Amino acid sequence: MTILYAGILLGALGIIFGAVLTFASKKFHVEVDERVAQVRECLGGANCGACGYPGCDGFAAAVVAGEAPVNGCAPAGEKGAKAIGKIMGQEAVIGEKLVCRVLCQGSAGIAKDRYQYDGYQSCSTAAGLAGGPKDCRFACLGLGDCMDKCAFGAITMENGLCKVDPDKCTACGACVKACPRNVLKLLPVSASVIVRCRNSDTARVARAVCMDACIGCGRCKKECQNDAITVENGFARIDPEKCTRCGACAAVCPCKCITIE
Amino acid sequence: MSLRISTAPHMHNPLTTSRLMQNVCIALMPTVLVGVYAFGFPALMVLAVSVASAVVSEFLWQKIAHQPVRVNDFSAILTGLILGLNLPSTAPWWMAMVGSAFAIIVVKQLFGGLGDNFLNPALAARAVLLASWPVHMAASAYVKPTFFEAGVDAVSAATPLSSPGSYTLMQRLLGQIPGTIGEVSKIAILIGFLFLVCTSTISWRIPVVMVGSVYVFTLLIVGGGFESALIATLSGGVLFGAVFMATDYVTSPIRPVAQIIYAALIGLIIVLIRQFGNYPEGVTYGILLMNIATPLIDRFLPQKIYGYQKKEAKKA
Amino acid sequence: MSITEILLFMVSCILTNNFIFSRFLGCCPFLGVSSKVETSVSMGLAVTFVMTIASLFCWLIYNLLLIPLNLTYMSTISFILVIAALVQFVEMFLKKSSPTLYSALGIYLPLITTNCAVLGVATLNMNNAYGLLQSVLNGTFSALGFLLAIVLMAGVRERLESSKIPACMKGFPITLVSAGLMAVAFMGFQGLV
Amino acid sequence: MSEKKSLGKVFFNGIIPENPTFRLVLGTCPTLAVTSSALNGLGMGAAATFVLVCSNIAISLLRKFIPDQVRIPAFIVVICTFVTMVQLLMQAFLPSLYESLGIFIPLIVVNCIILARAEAFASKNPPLASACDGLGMGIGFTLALTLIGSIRELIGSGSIFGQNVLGASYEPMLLIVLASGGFLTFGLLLGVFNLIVKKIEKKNAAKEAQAA
Amino acid sequence: MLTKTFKRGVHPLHNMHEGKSATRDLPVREYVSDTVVISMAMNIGAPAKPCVKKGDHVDIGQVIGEAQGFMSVPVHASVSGEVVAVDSIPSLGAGNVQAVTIKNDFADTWVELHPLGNVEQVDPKAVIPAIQAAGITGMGGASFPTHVKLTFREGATCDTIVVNGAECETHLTADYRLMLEHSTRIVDGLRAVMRALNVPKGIIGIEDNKPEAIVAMEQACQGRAGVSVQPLKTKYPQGGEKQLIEAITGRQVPSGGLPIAAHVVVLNVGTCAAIADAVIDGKPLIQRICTVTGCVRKPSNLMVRIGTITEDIIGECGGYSETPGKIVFGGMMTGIAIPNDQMPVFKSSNGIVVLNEKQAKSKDESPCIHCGRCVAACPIGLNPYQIKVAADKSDFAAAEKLHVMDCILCGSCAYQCPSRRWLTPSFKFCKDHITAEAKAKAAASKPQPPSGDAARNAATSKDVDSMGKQSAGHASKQKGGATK
Repeated sequence: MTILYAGILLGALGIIFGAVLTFASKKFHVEVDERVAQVRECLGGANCGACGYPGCDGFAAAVVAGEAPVNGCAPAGEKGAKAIGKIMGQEAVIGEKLVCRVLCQGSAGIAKDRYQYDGYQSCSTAAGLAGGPKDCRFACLGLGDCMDKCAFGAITMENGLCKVDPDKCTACGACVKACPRNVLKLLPVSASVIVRCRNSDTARVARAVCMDACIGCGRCKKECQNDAITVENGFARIDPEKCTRCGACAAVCPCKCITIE
Repeated sequence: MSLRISTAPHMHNPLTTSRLMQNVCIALMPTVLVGVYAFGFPALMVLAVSVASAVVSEFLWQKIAHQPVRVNDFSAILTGLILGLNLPSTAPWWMAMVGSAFAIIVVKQLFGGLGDNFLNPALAARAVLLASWPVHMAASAYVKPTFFEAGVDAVSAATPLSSPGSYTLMQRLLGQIPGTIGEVSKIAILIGFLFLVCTSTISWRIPVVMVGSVYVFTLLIVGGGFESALIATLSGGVLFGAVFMATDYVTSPIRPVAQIIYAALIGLIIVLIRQFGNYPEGVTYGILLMNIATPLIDRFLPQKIYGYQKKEAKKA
Repeated sequence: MSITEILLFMVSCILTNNFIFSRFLGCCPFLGVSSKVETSVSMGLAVTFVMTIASLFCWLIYNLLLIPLNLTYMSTISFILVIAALVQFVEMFLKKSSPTLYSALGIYLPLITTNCAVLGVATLNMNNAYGLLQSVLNGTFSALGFLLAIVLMAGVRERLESSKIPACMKGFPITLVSAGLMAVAFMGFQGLV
Repeated sequence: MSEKKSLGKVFFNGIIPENPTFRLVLGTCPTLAVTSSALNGLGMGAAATFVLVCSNIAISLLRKFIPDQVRIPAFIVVICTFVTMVQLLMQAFLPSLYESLGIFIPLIVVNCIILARAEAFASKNPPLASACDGLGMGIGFTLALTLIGSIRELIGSGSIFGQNVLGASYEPMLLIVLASGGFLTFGLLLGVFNLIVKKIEKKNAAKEAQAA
Repeated sequence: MLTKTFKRGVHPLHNMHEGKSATRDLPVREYVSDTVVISMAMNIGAPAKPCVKKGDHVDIGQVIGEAQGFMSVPVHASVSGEVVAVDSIPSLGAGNVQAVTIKNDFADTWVELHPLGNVEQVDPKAVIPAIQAAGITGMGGASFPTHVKLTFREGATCDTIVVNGAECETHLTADYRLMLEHSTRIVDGLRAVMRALNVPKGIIGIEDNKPEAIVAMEQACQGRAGVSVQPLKTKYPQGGEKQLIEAITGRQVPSGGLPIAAHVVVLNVGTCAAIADAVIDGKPLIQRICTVTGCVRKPSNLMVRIGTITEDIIGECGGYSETPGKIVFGGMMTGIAIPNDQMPVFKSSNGIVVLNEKQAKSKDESPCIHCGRCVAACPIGLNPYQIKVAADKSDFAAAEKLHVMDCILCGSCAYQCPSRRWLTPSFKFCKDHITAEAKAKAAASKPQPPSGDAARNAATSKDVDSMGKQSAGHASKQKGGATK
């Protein structure tokens, strides 16, 4: 007989609470951004709080508001992150994937030092002290402002020069803003042939300050069949669309400042 | 002429971090000497093992984690010394070694090395040892100081805390009472305190307010005359904790007002634990608990910044 | 229950056998949500709010319904149903009545339904056969213990943000070790009652 | 979203790649509380596995009939029935284990792993796959709990599954068996686990780099 | 007269470091070199444009660089002679600046001057234009154009003028010697400004480690209306604008505001003396007192012409006594190190300190141990150790929330830090980036913002060079010349 009581009890509880809840949901109805519900759908749904947000609804609201990363929910795994990405409209970047390139080769041995710098390790601080520790006004100072700013750990400093890891780089542009010398530039991934110097001083001054400086001699410009190279204010520039990556220019450059990634 | 360029300011106060740590080590010397003199060779062995184990674990950790080895800034030596002074002289050598290794590796290096830990390494290690091997660490393991008188077997006697009447005030000050190596002689601790305050290594606030609050709360909660309150305050590890452990920069609050709140609450917790808890000595837990609360105190203390009050200045 | 008994019971619930550090109830949100002090305070208050009401309702259901029909083995399922319904109702009520309170407190409510602490306290009340007042007090005081623990943890974790923690220890491992060290410190309160 | 994965893969997934305790860090309450001895860990793991497998099967069977808005309460009810079953079985046949696990048996209901797997997997896949997933997750959870339990028991009381291993001279470190020891051991183990996983990934990446 | 002071701060001058003793008692010597290189960008604001060519002959005081707008001052020749070159030289900050090099013919012929006569009868309206015409900028080290400081927005009232005689920097004794030898000049300059702005009260603050200066200035103030001397406790940074106002008037400049918001204007004693020269004799600012000390054989206080090369000045002081490791323009706390000794003296160079190799070497940073000495030292009441953590992560939003913009870069915290952490330079790094971002945002919002998508595409693919990178300049905030 007690089975009967158990069934009745559960049924009664279910019905009573069901009634109260439906009545309450009608009376207390509040409209909500439907994208939150969609994102909520792809999450693990366990309200485990592992993402650091108060439960899945909290995380969904944060994602829609743009505060939380799309892949913040571990239980949802890879599939969840892609689905949320689709809902949030962060499609793959239209057009070609951009990546950050370093337009300088002035590492410790190559670019000459103006003075020994042992102050605060920041490029913009050093750039503000008597023109920076390197003789060349355009050289990368190698003190890691870009590295500190990169949230994806794509940039490392090697021998006083920054090095960008193309796979980790998400082309967010934070490093470009952080660099006081404009050494970094966002270029399409395919543009693998790059002139790695931007010294606009005259040839004599440029050679004096850096062994691999571009002196704007134009030999690469003559060598290039599909006219992809222009020499403006002292240094050569390659137009990514026209360049066919043949590498002829790199072979002929006297100062070795055109590299192929 | 290749000149060197650096950022302002170009001159510094001669005090450096390793100098500070050395000052505290020097301030500990009187306590160490009295402790070794009072408890004989076993105390020296405990201190040596604990310091050695601290230095070796820091060296190994920094080697394995490819960090610059900074053992010469005396912080590992200091942690080893303080932990050693916190152990009774009868403590087995392996316990001192495990304690120091735990203090340096788990409490300090795991959180990022010097300056990043949120608990005082020596104290956390003492609490862990007390919980792990109560028989070695509890008051029963304290022996009467033999002062190198041969033949007197190390009988475990009633501690000053458990039977207040059995020792005169003078005996307590000079350190002829059972206890851990470091907390016995109050005079030596006071000498260390004066040295630290004169070399402005620590501020007087935390020790004075902490001892004061223990005295006051003993009067309020425990009652029983000024005399017995003074004896209760002087006995056990209150003085040693106040001068050397509660004032650890990394784990104590920064602003003076916060330091006063911090020290007062430590005193309260010590008296609560002594009176109601089942541990005879509350100093370790008082300081540890307030170390945990320090980030909150520092964070919620209002900061008076130039140019933000005195609204009337604009109108006048 | 005289006042001193209540006080002693409070100290025992909050300090001596703190819900997190000695009973291990409610660790998932404790580890997950304690990164900022503000969110932790809101979380703690939400848990206090729900645990008090849940203890009340669960005691009522247990003593007035389950015992007379000697269906005591149905306790877990009925407690869960009560808690789930209660949380849903409170969430809707809060969302409607005061959006500010909801934005601070409400988003934690769904998280509480799957929180071991709430069901834990209800079951403990049942196991220890507390009276109505005692079980409600147990609910409130245990939740205050949870609040104290999570706020202290948030303070520590904010402090650790500026620490150079090794890569493999970042996130959960260092939080667990910190909680362990805090539990060691909380052991000082043993026997306080 | 449940593209066809071989059952073996689903099963293995729960043990290492998505081990609930070490990788997803779910269900921390029982992991910390119950692992003071290897036996308790094993017992708790087994109970949780049983509930997980049964509830996964039941939920995936019912997944068509449960309306979407009410799915969480429905899952909870299903899980709760199995938990109560386990509770009664344990009370009857293994009273000592029941005593030592205490309050944590009913708390399996709110254990995040079970609800997470139910929500993320069982409600979207056929019963057989869900069963494998449940089993995989359960065994992963049990292995993790037993590992932590044995380590804590070894250091904390010098024995494993009750047999004294470290001899009489070893003075056990009581802290490890206490509450704070649980946090410390689990945290340190999680750290070591991350270190090992990172080393493996670095080795694979290095291998791929050479291969590419 | 009891001494007043501001809250917190630091006392860097315990006798071991007392750099001032070397040159305190040496009277000022005149020194004129044979060539001067006068930079066009010696002050905050737009640099002047050279208006002389190679080969022109110039007299002392002749304008060689016209001001460019209100925030700029003309530049005058400090010696008579022939212009040898007009080219660009590396500046103390980033990039290069235009400079005029003049070969001195030692004829010392003055250009025709037009003085305004006695300060008590001078026409108030004529004072500020005379100050601008004389090219006077702040002599205390910030070199802010004085005429801009003295013209207020309407509705802003000023009831006190504070004169900074504190000279709290280490090693410098220029202002001290000026107060001893030209005390009446300083009071004349102060009176001229008080008449021009019709302000009733002028207070000269002097630190009590210069008792003779206090006596000299008090005698100079005898019988002058509304002028008095206020002794101050010797503490660094007493000479900071905000600290002087707090010490003397007890008011605080509201955050982000100028001293005028606290109804006070602060001038340096050197600036007052220059104002007196401009008003009484009509002479422009062509020379200043500069303390040369450290590893030189004969440390001395020199009255040097603007633009004199450091190498000549050190030669005049007997050359180096040891191989120099670092040469600093200004004192030890806020001085700027220079790359070589070809750097000319500016209007703001109140001292040249030569350090040997050992003093120049700086220890590397060790982790912060939360000792709180930097918090106790900060005169503004900030938390330097927290801001440094944000700065190291280049997290400027967090740094701004910690009030880094209120930092006056005085260096007290970095001086006190036992772990030798780079506190002050990291705050300058934050402040420069925050002002740069604010300026970029202001510039971006002013022209009609391009439509949504275009803006996003423009931001990524646009050639970054033309964004006109505003590099973190030293005091002179002019455009970074580096990029095309």
